Amino acid sequence: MHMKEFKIKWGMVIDIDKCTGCGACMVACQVENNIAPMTKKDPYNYVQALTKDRDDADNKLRTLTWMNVYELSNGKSFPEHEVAYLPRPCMQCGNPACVPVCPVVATDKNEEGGIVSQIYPRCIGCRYCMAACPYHARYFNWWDPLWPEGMDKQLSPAVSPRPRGVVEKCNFCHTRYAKAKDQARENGEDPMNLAEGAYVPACAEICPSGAITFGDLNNPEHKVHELAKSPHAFRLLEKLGLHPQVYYMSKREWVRKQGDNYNAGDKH
Amino acid sequence: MDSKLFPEGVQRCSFGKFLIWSCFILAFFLWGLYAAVLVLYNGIGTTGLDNYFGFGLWITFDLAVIALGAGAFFTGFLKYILKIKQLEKIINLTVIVGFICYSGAMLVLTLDIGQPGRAWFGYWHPNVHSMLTEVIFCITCYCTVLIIEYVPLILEQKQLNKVPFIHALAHNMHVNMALFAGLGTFLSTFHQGSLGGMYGVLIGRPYAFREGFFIWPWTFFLFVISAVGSGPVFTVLVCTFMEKLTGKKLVEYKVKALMGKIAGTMLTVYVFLKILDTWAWATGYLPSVGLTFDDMFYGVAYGKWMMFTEIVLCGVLPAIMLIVPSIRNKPALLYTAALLDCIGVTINRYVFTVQTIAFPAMPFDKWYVYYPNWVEWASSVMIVAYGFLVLSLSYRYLPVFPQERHLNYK
Amino acid sequence: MGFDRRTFIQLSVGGTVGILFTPVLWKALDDVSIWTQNWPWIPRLKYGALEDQPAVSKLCDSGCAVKVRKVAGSAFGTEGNEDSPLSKGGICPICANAVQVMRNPNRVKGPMKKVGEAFEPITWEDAKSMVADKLAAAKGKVAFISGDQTGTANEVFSGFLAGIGSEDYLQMPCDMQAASRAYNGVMGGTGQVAYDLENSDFVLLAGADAMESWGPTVANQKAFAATHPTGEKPTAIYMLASPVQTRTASVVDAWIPVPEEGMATFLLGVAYHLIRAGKYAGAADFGSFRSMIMDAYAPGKVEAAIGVKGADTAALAKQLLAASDPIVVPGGTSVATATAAFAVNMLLGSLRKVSEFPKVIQSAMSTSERMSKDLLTWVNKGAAPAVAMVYEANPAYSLPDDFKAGFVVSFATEWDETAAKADLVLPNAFTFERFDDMQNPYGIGKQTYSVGVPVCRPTLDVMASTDFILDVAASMGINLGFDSFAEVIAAKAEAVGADFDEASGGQYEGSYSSARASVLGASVLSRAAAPVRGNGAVVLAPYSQLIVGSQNVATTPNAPCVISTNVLKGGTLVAMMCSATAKKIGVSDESKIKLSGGNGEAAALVKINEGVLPGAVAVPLGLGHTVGDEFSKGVGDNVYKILTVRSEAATGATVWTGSTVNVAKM
Amino acid sequence: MEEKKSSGRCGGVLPFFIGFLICCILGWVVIPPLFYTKVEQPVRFSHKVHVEGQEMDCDSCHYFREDGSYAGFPSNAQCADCHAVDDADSVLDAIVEKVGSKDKIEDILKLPVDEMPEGLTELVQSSDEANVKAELEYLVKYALQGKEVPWLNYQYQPDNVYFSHKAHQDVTFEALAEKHVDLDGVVDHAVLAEGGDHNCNLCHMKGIETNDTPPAFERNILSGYSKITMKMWQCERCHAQMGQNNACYVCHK
Repeated sequence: MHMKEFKIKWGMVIDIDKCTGCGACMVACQVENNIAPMTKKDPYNYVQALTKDRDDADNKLRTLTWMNVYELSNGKSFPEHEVAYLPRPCMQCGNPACVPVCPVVATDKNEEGGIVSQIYPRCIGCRYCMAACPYHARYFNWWDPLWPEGMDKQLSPAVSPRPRGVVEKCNFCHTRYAKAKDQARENGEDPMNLAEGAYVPACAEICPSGAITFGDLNNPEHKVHELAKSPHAFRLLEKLGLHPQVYYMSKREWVRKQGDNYNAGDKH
Repeated sequence: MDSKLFPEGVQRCSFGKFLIWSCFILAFFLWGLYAAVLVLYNGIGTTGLDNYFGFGLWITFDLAVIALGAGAFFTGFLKYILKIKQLEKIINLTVIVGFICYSGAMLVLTLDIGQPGRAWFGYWHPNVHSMLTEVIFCITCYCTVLIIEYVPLILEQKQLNKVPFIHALAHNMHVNMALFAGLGTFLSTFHQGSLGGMYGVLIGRPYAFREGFFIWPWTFFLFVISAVGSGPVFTVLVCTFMEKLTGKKLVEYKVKALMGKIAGTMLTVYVFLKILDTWAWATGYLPSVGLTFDDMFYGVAYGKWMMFTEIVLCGVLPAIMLIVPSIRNKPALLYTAALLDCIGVTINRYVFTVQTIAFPAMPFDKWYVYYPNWVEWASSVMIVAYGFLVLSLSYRYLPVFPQERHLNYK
Repeated sequence: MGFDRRTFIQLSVGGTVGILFTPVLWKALDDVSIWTQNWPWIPRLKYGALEDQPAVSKLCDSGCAVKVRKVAGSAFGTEGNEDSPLSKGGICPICANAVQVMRNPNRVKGPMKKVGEAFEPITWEDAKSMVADKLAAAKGKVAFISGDQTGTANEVFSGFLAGIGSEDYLQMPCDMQAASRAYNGVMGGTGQVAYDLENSDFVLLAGADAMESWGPTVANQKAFAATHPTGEKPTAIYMLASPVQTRTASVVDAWIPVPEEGMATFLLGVAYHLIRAGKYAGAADFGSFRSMIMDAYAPGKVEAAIGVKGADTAALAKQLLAASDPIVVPGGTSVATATAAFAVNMLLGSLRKVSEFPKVIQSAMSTSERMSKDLLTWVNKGAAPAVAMVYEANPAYSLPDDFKAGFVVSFATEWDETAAKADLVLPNAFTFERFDDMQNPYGIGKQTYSVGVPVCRPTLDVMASTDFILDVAASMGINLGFDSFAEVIAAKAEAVGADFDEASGGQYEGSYSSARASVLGASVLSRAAAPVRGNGAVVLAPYSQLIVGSQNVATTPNAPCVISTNVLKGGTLVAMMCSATAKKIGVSDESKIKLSGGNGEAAALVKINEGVLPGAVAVPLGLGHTVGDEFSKGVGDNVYKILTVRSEAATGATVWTGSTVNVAKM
Repeated sequence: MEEKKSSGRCGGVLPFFIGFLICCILGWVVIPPLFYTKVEQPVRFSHKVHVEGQEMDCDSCHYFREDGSYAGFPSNAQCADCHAVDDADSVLDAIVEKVGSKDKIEDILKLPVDEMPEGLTELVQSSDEANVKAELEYLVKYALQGKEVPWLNYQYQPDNVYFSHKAHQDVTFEALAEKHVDLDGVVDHAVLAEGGDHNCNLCHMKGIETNDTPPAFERNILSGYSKITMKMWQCERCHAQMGQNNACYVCHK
């Protein structure tokens, strides 16, 4: 599998030592991307009323959490126990497992910037890409989106609402990228050379503890360029060779060790 | 009352009896239909699937029936291409079984995809790199081929066949059947393989990922061989089941034994390769991604016992039983071996579908256990019921078994 | 030849082929697939000019400075406000969902009065006269309960209360109150204690879950982020002493397991080493403080009392001494803990304060006056006012003990337990629909003032409670000096010296001054600092997460799928404990238990978490609402109701530290 | 047998072709129009009156915002520059007085102009009857009630499409010409031949800018799209030839 190379490679460096797991990023993500709150009842569907309720958030395997915060534990017992939080957006892999498997080219990695696209109107909902992604970054619309009455009065204009039966995932708030490019054009700047901060996804923007740094991994003027090379930086499941564009960093070795599998005895 | 429609010179149960039987099957079918309607109207949320288990019972069911339906193309291949005369006595049945399996699988698939209205995108916007595209192509094409192979059988129905045009048509189709058989073999081999390839290419899923030859991972070939190693004996089982049900002899035992022998040979090859593959995977690939063989299994649901049942109890054992003539020629043992064989291939499809995605690749993630809910079961049962109906009707009105007459009423 | 079967077949075959040669089928197929892309029941987007309007969101306890994101003039989300010292671009999880809360169908649609068991809508005019009459009849037996810690609204209400001759202005229990009573009461200081996290190089969080639920969480997190630049060496050390490894514990440089009820003892144990190292504080009672520490808080005694090793306190003291600008931050409602922490800060010479902003309504209470009265003591003394008014608070839910009143007026924006109990519900305009402000949110390091103006037009029949009270006051002939709250805010902004305009609000940043306390509170501490525990099987270690909600705000619409299964699982709350505790009480992971204590019981699932102090059970606050929308109602159980309230010796503060519960398997 | 066959041969062909023909006619002529319904614009807005009559420029209503986004349809606020409604409430009250109920405000339009309240008629600026009618409609239905006009977009694109006018503003006729772009089936030849300094006609309806009565919007009954909604292949063709990326996220959201 050859890897497409891009002049621009949008990426994140997430400092796990700074993430408090507060969840603001997950909420901001849902608001930005028009992810409806999970409601049990569907007042518009009478057939639904005949059968079991839709899922509410109790069913964590049915949620739409493009950005998902995992809790890590060092497994030691009191008082040596330590805990850490790991936010997991889509890794925007350089060599995505999901893209080549899609039978209808609903997902692709072909735009400058290296963001893996997901086109809802093309997706037929076979869920093969979900089976392919080891990060569980892909989510399926098990039910039609349904906002409590009045809450959909104004949705975010940035993202089209998805019908049930299609797969969706984090796309680094791609419309913000498009808008940043338009802004650059308006200002007479080069849309292909955005300054740091001109384009920032909702999660990185809102994070109160500044755990998420976002930028162009290929651009030396962007912080992530250097951060990604830090000795404390690592990527999830690097051994599988998916080459994520999302990096993590932690000074704690036990955290770094949980970024990949080392059971076969080889050293980190 | 419908005796005029029966095949030449055979007897069938009374219409009333047949009606009762049909209604009995129909009951199951309707139950499944209700489930199917729910799925199409409310969405797949009604099933037991979730974001961790995007594939489940349905896909397992599909893969299993497609594998077991392989009897059709392989027997066809042997009869029409390799001209093994013997097989014509059972070829009709293999075609019908194949047709049922494939059409059934396609019905399940339309339920399984979230947007059935876009099913045709697979043709209009194909991604040539995707194994699934290949599957979509081949399955749909091969299903058409099976219909073409099934049609002449229908045309040979006693009354229809009286119409000269139809008679001629049926005749001509028979003449050219070799062509379709060949085409079918080609298509079928490919998608059987592609189904295996689907899992083999999953670089993110250590349980399934395999190296391979050119663009085809090893699972590609393993799936083909395991299919031909089990398809024929499945037909044998179906045939035997019908004999028990109708109390008639439909196919002489030597044919069944022959089918057993064919399957046995393929199965032996398969088991040998499967063991090699598993070994290479466990000692070569897994360590290279920092994993051990033990990491791949968990609790009872995903325990090692399943793998050993698949490879030893339902692989090695039936293989031996089928290739050793003295065993193969004892009906009871042949059927046991056939049964084990089919169970084995089903388990194989199950673990590749479910265990593959159940394995938590991220160390801080955990195993989840997947339970299909009644909707998935019902809709699968619907397909089985559908198969029973088609088979019952075909048996009652079509000349499926050329030998039936002289085997029963000399 | 006639029209026989064959002709028919030919005809239809021809037809089929014919139709295939026309676009009809293909077009239909295409349109169907396009139809599936735009199903009529999937909402359409509305487009227009995008704009961000600065506003204050007072949903979370400390309040967030946000920008409301709008398209074509209608709001759809919030984002941080880089220009605000409180936000610096960040928001808390509650305020991140603020617009969805504003559009929540659970909002109170208009003024309602209780008739029998049900509510009936009434007009604002009737409501005003009704309230006026009730108040006139009450003859000063009126109480006002406020959950707003920072707003000038409090001046309007307390001024009004004074006008009708009552002093029962009660603040919901909060850390700010404990700190205020410790500093302004026990220690005889004036002003509000400030914690300059931004510039401290050593921060000891003594029970203050600073990055999750204590004080201005966003500002705290930003301060932490600034001192821990990504990819560089930290410029400050953060430590957390608490019974539970909270979210804060996951990022601090060290976590010291200390029981909540033992926090004062722990701090005095630290003070012991400081004094031994020759630290001195210029306070009248330093001598008695010193001798108290020396004989009652020697390492051995401390370890015996709370199980923290002398070596650890010594090491900690060493780091405090080594630091150039250390600070100790107390958490919880215990006045003793706050006093102890401030004493330590005085020894370290790092106790700071911000002075209050001038009042604009002269008859109103100052912040410290507001904080001086203890709500639960008042309740438990059997107070029964004729009229009680509740603003930005949900006492019926979040007070361990119920309060009684002849006639309850609730200014709730959303239906909650208190509103459901009230006789009159007068929906307050949502925080984006009204003028509001935040003065010196407790925990901030320097004087800070933020004003928010209405950025959204109300869609419901609501009214800013401040304006309502001003109208009522006018009708009762009480002159507060203003006709509308907009004027109050303008005056306040001017008094503060903030750059304010009616369109975009405004803000002011001042500085801190070093605090002067006359005493260290030795006499109080000697009686109040010792840990007190109930006699139940295990100690409760309640914790808060904003994503679950706050005292006042229930779980927001987008929050449920964010809440961890270590907090809530399958609708049941999760009780975390270490394996030792689980062993002791004979439970294991996933086992269903019932916790009984205080005035009630709570069902819970056991979750083994080695980050919980042995003998303690960590349970989340903020669940188990009985009134509200589907996201909070009937989800989990209300932990406030199993807390045991006691009156702290010497300080008289009502606290629930050391609450214990009995555990029964279910 | 023999005879049957022969008759089969000759008789077989005719009905086949009859069937073929009928369906071809149905499929090409009769059915296609049934896919669309005609919908009129909410208000009969006349570009002619505004452009020629009032000599307004395009960008007084259609312009780029500071953030680079494009203001396609004017909002009431913009219309108010000329069609100002200072005291909407009193006018509304006057109307209500006439029609008797708040819910029947729009009934005022049924009355002859001279019976309408003074406050309303004096707001009208145009003279000839048709325009007066249109203007009254706009005032009563939208301006006075503070509702935005739900204009129908002939080039309607669904929510899943992100189209940047900014990125296309420099696609001039010259640029297309020198790149020898073949836009067969994408852009009307006449438009290309004509050229001009505004490139709007490349995608937007030709001649709309001077049109007096806006043409009906032809809505697809199944998909809801406009009949002239540009399809993906059309965008892609131009992109490809102009050397622009055709990646999914260039246009989708």
